Amino acid sequence: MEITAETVAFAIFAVFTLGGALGVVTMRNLFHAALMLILSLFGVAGLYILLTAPFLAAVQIMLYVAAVAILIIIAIMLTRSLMKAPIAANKQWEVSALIALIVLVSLVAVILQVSGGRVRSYWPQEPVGDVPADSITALGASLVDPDRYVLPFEVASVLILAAMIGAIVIVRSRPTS
Amino acid sequence: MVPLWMYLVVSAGLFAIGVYGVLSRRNAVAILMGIELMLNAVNVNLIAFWRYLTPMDVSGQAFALFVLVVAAAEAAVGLAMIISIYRNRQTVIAEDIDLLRG
Amino acid sequence: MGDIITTIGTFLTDLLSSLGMGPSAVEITIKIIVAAILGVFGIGLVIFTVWLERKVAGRIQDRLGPNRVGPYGIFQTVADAIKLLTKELITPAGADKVPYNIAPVFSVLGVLLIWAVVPFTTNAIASDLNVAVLYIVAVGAFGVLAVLMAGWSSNNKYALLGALRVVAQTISYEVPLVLSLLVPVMLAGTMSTQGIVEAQPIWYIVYVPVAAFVFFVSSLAEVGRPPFDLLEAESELVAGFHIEYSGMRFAMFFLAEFMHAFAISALTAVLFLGGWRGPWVQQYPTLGFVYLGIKTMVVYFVVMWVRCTVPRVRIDQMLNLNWKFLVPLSLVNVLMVAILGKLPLRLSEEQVAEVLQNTPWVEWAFGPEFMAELPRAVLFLLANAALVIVVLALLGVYARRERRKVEALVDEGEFSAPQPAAAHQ
Amino acid sequence: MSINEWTFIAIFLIVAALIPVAAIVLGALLGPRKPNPVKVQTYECGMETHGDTWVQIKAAYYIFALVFLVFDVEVVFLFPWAVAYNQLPLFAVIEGVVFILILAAALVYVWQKGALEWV
Repeated sequence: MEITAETVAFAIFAVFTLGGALGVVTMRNLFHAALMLILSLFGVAGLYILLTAPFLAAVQIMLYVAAVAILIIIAIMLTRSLMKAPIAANKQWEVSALIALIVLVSLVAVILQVSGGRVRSYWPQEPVGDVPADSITALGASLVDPDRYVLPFEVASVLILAAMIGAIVIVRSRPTS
Repeated sequence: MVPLWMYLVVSAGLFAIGVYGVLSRRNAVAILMGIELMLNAVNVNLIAFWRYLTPMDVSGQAFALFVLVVAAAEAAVGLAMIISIYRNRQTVIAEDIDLLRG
Repeated sequence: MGDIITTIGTFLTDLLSSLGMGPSAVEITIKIIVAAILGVFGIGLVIFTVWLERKVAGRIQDRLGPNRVGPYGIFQTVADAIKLLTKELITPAGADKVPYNIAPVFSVLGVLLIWAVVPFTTNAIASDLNVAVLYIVAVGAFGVLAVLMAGWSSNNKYALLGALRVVAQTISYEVPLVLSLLVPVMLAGTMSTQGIVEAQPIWYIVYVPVAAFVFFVSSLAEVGRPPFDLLEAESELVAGFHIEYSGMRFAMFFLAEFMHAFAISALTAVLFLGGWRGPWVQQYPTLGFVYLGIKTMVVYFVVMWVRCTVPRVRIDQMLNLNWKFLVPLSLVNVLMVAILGKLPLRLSEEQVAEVLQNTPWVEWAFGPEFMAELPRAVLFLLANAALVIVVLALLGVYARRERRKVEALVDEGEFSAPQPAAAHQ
Repeated sequence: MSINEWTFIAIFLIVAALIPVAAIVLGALLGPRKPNPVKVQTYECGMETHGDTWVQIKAAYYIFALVFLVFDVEVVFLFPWAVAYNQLPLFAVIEGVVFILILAAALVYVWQKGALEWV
């Protein structure tokens, strides 16, 4: 495979994504872990752009970096987690690493179809076609199309409303003791 | 373009790292961050398959959007529970939260 | 003819090709040059706007403003910049070095990136993204991140609390901001800023003045400009989240704020005031720069005017204004636009031709698109006026009730004067 | 829509980051560098700093972030709807209106519960 601007960009974003993720699970300082999470999610947004899904990339940054990450950082400060967790990993971290490794190996094995010691990738090298220019319009139309996603669309709205009500009730409840 | 399997490998790596984070971290907030990583790995997969196999349709993007909503709802409620537990028990270490063990 | 952008573009392409570059290398080089120009333009502008702001504020408050360095004190900002350059960069003890150093860079980055999607004229936009409106919201995340990192890494209680309050303010006001951004997107049917400008034969401020107002106010709050600068309140408080920053690092936060104020003026001009639109701009695209510049300066003048006249709000008032006024208002506004927009009011070509026959000067002055959109614009304007009247009536009822509450308390002898709600922590 | 538009954003991102970095580096080169223990002390209005920096903050911050998250998620759905708005049939627009009304219900709930009060 020749080196093009796109492969370089892919490599950079993949390093951001995976490096950030490694930071999230290993950093002892939770604030740093949250910043690493943001780096990782930013890398994922970059991958979306390479996959010609700029709408999702913008949403990724707007939702994850600006909303979920801030929620997590505020929760870290509210629970004063920084002082309370001198050790990052628990006693079973070796077992966890093993399980994660097994997951990784089996997923990669499925993706690359290792059979008889021979790597054979049957995934397409090139996409079957281009993304239509009006893909966002089509997405918007399909969200409210009765034959497509109108039910998930409304249910998603109710779900997030229920989640918010639940979260507010939980946070505002006074300590029992 | 970059071949599809590369995206899948990155996503598998992200998922495995998320699994490790969920299983090994002591702090409940950190466990939640691991779950976010796993959900993102799923989204990368959805978008990559959509781009390479059915770019004319919008289903991949729509599914990724719905995953985002669920991830946001999960983070909201999960963090609220962690905050509530912290107020009651003064801890966010997952092993110490053993109320149900009696 | 008369098109600066094409001329320069061709000139640069020829020049670079003659140096022996391949076509893709030429393209990348031009992109780098454009990026450098935009970046320097964005920052260089601040040197001017800071001077302008001090001058205008001085005049409004019956002072002279800067008048020592250069004619009319125009080099005052340059002198300030040189002073800041030679200041020591103090890193406080116990600072978390990496986030502490990244924060000022991010705060500039988040604002500078907005300029990439501002259309300057018919053919001059650095990057015509089809998700430009969401992109503008997304790059704002850099600013929030910068504040959090600065507040956290300074190892200072005030910085941390200040940062959290700034975050609370920014994310709160992002809600009406994004909801009011929906309105031009709905009217234009695209998220591209260039597309939104092209869809405005009649400026959107005529269609949806309420959305323009909500956008402007919530943008002011996003930037943290007076009257929403309660978190750094330079005349009363220490500086909030950037208290531990000095020299050029502090200057970057300062720079970002002024750049942001100007950028939101430009965005208001683009989204609601027709951007580069004006007479003869199709024939002479260069005029677009002038029109956009004038409109931006008008909005920026309003920003300065508000700064000099409106008193600073308290944090509870700031949040109430957002959640109990701007958010409901923008929700109602989006609903109204969604329903009204479906009425079949656009004139057909025959109807337009008929009207234009009687009044040829309209076509000469505004073009046929203007005529076709006119009934829709008038209806939207009337609906907005009705909305404003209802809102003002509701506000009047609310204000009377609040006043009676305070009067009742005073009568009972509870307070000698209206008591401000405690907002300390 | 093309990758090309985003190439510029990538380049601009790098250039826009380099400008403040250059300014700060220049400032570091031109300015003096004489730290001493008193100078680098945390400035908390002249008092000796006392206790941890990570003081207990109140849960109101979390609630505001939560409400913001909810609105952000819903707006993300509304943007593609708004882009498609001009081509949508009336029924589809009403779907969107219902969606916005659910959003309004969220606002009414938090307002009624007093979760938006800053005290």
